[in-house]
Amino acid sequence: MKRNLKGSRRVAEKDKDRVSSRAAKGAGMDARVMRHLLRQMLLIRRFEEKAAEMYALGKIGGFLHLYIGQEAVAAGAMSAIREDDYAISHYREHGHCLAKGTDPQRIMAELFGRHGGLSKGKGGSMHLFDRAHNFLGGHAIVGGHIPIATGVGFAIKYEGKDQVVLCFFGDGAVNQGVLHESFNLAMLWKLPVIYICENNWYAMGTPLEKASAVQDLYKKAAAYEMPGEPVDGMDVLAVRECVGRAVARARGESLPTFIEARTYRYRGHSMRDPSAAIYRTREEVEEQKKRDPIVRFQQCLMEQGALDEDEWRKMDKEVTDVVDEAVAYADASPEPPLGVLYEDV
Amino acid sequence: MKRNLKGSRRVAEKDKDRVSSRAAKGAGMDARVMRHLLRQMLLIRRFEEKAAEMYALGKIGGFLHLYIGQEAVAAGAMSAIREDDYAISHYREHGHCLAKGTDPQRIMAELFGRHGGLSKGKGGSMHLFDRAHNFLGGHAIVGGHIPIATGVGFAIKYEGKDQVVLCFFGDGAVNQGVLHESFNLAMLWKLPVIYICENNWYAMGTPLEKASAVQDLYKKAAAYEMPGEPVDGMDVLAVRECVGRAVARARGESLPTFIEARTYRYRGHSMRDPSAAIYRTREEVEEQKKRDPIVRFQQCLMEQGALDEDEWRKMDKEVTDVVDEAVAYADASPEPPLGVLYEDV
Amino acid sequence: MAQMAYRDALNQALREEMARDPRVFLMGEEVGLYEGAYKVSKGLLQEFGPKRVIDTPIAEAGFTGVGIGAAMVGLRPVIEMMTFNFAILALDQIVNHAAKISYMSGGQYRVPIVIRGPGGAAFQLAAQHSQSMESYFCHVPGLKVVMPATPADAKGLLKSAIRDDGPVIFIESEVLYGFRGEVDEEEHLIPLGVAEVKRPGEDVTIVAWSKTLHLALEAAEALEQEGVSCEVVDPRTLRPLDKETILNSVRKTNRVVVLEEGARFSGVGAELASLISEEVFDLLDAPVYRVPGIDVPMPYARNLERAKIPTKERVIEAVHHVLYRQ
Amino acid sequence: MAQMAYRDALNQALREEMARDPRVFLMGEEVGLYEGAYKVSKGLLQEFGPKRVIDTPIAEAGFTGVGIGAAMVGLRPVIEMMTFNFAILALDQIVNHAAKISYMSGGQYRVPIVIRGPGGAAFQLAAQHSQSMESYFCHVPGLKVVMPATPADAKGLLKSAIRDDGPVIFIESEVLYGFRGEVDEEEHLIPLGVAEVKRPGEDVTIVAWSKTLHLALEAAEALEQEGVSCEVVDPRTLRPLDKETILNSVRKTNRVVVLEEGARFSGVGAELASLISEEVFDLLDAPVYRVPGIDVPMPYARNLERAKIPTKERVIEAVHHVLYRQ
Ligand SMILES: Cc1ncc(C[n+]2csc(CCOP(=O)(O)OP(=O)(O)O)c2C)c(N)n1
Ligand SMILES: Cc1ncc(C[n+]2csc(CCOP(=O)(O)OP(=O)(O)O)c2C)c(N)n1
Ligand SMILES: [Mg+2]
Ligand SMILES: [Mg+2]
Repeated sequence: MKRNLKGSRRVAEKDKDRVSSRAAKGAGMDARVMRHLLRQMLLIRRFEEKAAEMYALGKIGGFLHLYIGQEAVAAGAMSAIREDDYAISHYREHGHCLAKGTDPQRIMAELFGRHGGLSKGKGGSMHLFDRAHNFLGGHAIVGGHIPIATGVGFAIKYEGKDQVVLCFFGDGAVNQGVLHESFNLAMLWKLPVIYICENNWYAMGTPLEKASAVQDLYKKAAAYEMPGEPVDGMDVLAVRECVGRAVARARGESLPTFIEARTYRYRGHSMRDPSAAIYRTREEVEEQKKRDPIVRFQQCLMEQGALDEDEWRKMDKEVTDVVDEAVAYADASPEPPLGVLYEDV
Repeated sequence: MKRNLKGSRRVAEKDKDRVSSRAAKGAGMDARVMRHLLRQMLLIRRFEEKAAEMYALGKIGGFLHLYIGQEAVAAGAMSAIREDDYAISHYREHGHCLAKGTDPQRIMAELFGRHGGLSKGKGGSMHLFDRAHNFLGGHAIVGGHIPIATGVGFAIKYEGKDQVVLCFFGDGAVNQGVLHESFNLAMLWKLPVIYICENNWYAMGTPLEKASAVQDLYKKAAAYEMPGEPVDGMDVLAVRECVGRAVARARGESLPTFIEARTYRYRGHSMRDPSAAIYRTREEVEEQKKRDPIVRFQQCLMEQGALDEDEWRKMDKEVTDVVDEAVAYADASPEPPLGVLYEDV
Repeated sequence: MAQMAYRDALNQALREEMARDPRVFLMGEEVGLYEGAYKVSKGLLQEFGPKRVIDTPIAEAGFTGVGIGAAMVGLRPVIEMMTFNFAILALDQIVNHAAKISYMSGGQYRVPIVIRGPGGAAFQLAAQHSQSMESYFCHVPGLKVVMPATPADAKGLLKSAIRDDGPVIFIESEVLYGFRGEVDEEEHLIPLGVAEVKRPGEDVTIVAWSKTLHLALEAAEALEQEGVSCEVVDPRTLRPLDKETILNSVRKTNRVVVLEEGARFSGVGAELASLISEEVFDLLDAPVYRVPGIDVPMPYARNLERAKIPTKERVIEAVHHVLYRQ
Repeated sequence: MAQMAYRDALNQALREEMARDPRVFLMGEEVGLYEGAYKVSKGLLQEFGPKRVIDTPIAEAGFTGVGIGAAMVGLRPVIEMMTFNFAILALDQIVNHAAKISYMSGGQYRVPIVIRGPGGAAFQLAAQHSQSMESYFCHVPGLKVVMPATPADAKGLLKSAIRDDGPVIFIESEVLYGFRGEVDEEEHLIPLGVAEVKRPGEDVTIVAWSKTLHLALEAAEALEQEGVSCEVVDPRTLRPLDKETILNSVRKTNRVVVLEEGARFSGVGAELASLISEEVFDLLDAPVYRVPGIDVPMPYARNLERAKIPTKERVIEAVHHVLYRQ
């Protein structure tokens, strides 16, 4: 009953065919920006790997959904907005929160359920919020935050500001009613919202073709006359460019955009679905890993001379240290005192 | 703040332009079928006029939503299906229920809240159900019955039958989330459901352009790769043909269709919105009445010699008698005994 | 003081708060050009323009979510539900998001939103349009629930609700929109969470809110003729509940009847009855008696509808019951 | 009799009913290939094929409505909610449609649908994934609500629920899926609406259902050591409620504690407390004491989560409270 290789190949091919692959070698781009993108992706990867370890040790409880494989989307998208812009996401949001600029220590402490966490330990992995960085939360009802993002766009326009809001969700959220309601409102009222669907081809164990009557998700934007674009979500520069265009439309013309970023999650849906082997083959996963966003981008930077072996090692060491410090901070942070239970209702 | 004439003209023109107007003079059609269609429309019209009177007399309570102006949709659509096919509708459903074959007496008694009504007086105008004629109800939550219709299609396919289900709703329902969820499921699973949106250009006082980012509603079907068609909802033969095509697809290929029937309601949204003068002009209403589905079709039959003045008078007398008898039946029917309150929970 | 209808009192509250604070806006189906299905927003579009009085498509979950998002980043939305029956479609937004965001974010984000509109039965609107949902909202930590019964309360409480920093469910009554009463035309605020004794009495406490308050007052009037003195307490805000005012009344009367239009099972009446028993059990001379709606969906037929909802007769019977029980 | 897990008892019930009646089908997210997020549908796809074990997109309102429509025209759908938290998205379909269609149609159409899945808190799933919603469904005329606490009840009640001609909300517990117990392998049906005394006793009645039943039993065990004899009653079906079994216990013990994981305000505990007071007021030696979840959203942190939900210690305290009060 496993999804066969043919299916998996089709995914890869489809990506090659249809996604306008701006293989953008980054020629002409500022090397610092490129190194920053690489570092962001690497930070997310190392953070997630560590989180998996901590989960295995029982330091993190509940559900833990890792972002490994999808780093180019968060890093690329966040690099295309300003600090005062907003972002909001679903429960697979560590990457978005890190890329928005949140201190990894506060995130790790939140995963640990400690008082030093972003929400004093009351939110956990699925509910990271960081007001200081305009990060409006991880939300765990699939699709539930899509109208909320739309409301943030509404508020921006109401107040005559030129910010934008990025709203991240999965391919599974596309079939929820609130997406339809929100897309219509965003286009009807011309709101500066950028909806980014991270199509990793599965919603838990359900492959896209069993969930959606239409396989090219970005085409759904047409039902609202909203701009819609697919992008290779394994290519950080392509994401950056694509989101950049959407940001320009949002800031300039107050228009929403629907972006379908085609990507892949390497791990199971959550730590409770470790093998993910029921619904996809190992070959498919290995095939997809060949397009690894970090490896490919790193190689590209090296080819261009924007990065050397030594810098790369240093970068890895630096982010690994950051992650280790995050764990140390989280470990040292106390459990929330009982009184915290009654606060913030 | 009234909707100006320009807007209203645009509606009429749009209809002319875009709706493939099969002005189908009915050449070659069985005259009996055509007279039946005319009679059905006339019955609905006379029934509704009488219902308005009865409401004014206080014999009908609650909300009463009249179908006057839209008769061609119900009559045309129901003439394209078999008796054992299903239909389901929203709260503006007297016309659908009559066209499906329900006894007008049982409907009128239901509107009166009497024991002889379809639901013993417990449903009222917005909740007509008739199991004997596979009429699955009037439903009063905008859009709420759309997934239910989808489920009826699911059951038909599950049982390997060749029935179809017609699902009627308004332009206002198109922006509800459940429509999106249902359309996706119907196309994903290939269910024999025919969704008929009666676009009368207003949802209560909200004109379509203030509610939907897209004005050609039938185009929304494309977001699910579902067949979608617009049709002139003031032309009973055009509706019959269009629904007929959809029925063939449903029975033959088990495919859903989304039909946008462009029509117009002459009266207010309900009897509590009698003038409907806030959001549209009298001129617009008069303009639309020139396309009256009954008058035009009657003239067409006369021109063709399928009907003469005398037959027309007789037909009107006959349906008027039917409606009068319905009132007499309803008047004679007792209030439901108190015990009925506790039944059928 | 001026005489005005409940509808106009609400309208005044909206107008004053919108004039006071540019972050307040009104959004919902037909609130603009149509001035509200029940005309609560009369004149507001004209006065404040389409930027602040916003007509929506029929998409309750969507536009409620829009309100929540706008509230998170600093606005003060008032979302009109044409009727509260349709709020069920937005319940995930209300229960899972509006009510929980403050808590989940450890207080970083607040959601100052008011969701308002009529609840309960009107006249022969049948099962889908006649629901009393107050217990749904009261069950949810993170929400406040307000149900005014008079024009003065409507105005004073709506103004406070709009100024509150958390989500407030504000349930009006279609049947009361035309009901007239005295309203202070000065700045008139009534704090949330404060009950009012609407009629003082000695023998029995009747707790009632929204339109059933008037039933309670009628029954009390009739019972006065028999020499029975009823104290009628209107919680006004159901959550947070002003326990003390209610309990003080019970301490005096030792007998309680709770009126409620909605269903009995896990209704607000169930909460009141349990709470009163828990707190002043020894002072009760009879068990708290509930007069809820009959446990069936709302029928359309006039006679059945009348039989389904609480009546003056049932209230009087209930008072007799708690009085003569022992 | 065989020992089996609660999960497997549910699985057996589904398998048997699907084998018995070709109109029964199972639909929901991940019920097929994945065999259910909690593996309740293990082997069913293989046995009954994709026509009868249907994976859905994430569209709770949509596929619940599909179930309702299919039920209206003769099928017997079992709809799995991955967890009941997501049923809020389908609440309009459940409350306004499934529960009311029989009534609105004057009995012409029935809606024999079972909506099932886990409710309540598991471990550190935080505010949006840990809700106890039983009182929501109990408040609605037209619904039945079942919450089994043991493998035997799970099997026997699910089979009855599938055969029932109206909509049944069947709330399981994630925490109980692995819980093992004796189950009759013969045809095993438990009628809806019948409570069971899970432990007989003399001094205090504890009413508890679903996973809190086990807390009650543990507390009773501990209290036994102190010489306090607790009778533990499990309603099993919350609506319709088996009043008599509960009241009979109270008639014997004269003291009651009601356990509930969900929120206090208008919870099922509120209904039980009110009902018991109404019916046997004079026999109560103490007010009914409720032990509900603390009135805040569910926090993520382990220690806070533990403090939020009822514990054995709180139950024991409550029993002391009703015993030594006077
Ligand atoms: C409304 C709702 N239904 C079901 C779930 C359970 N659930 C959590 S994540 C998930 C899959 C979502 O997949 P997708 O949107 O593709 O995001 P991904 O996990 O692939 O990033 C499901 C079914 C939920 N959280 N909310
Ligand atoms: C979910 C929901 N929201 C709002 C309403 C109130 N309402 C009843 S009919 C209606 C307008 C519907 O318009 P449309 O779908 O175009 O149908 P029409 O009345 O034009 O036939 C509204 C807003 C409702 N019944 N249900
Ligand atoms: Mg996915
Ligand atoms: Mg319309």
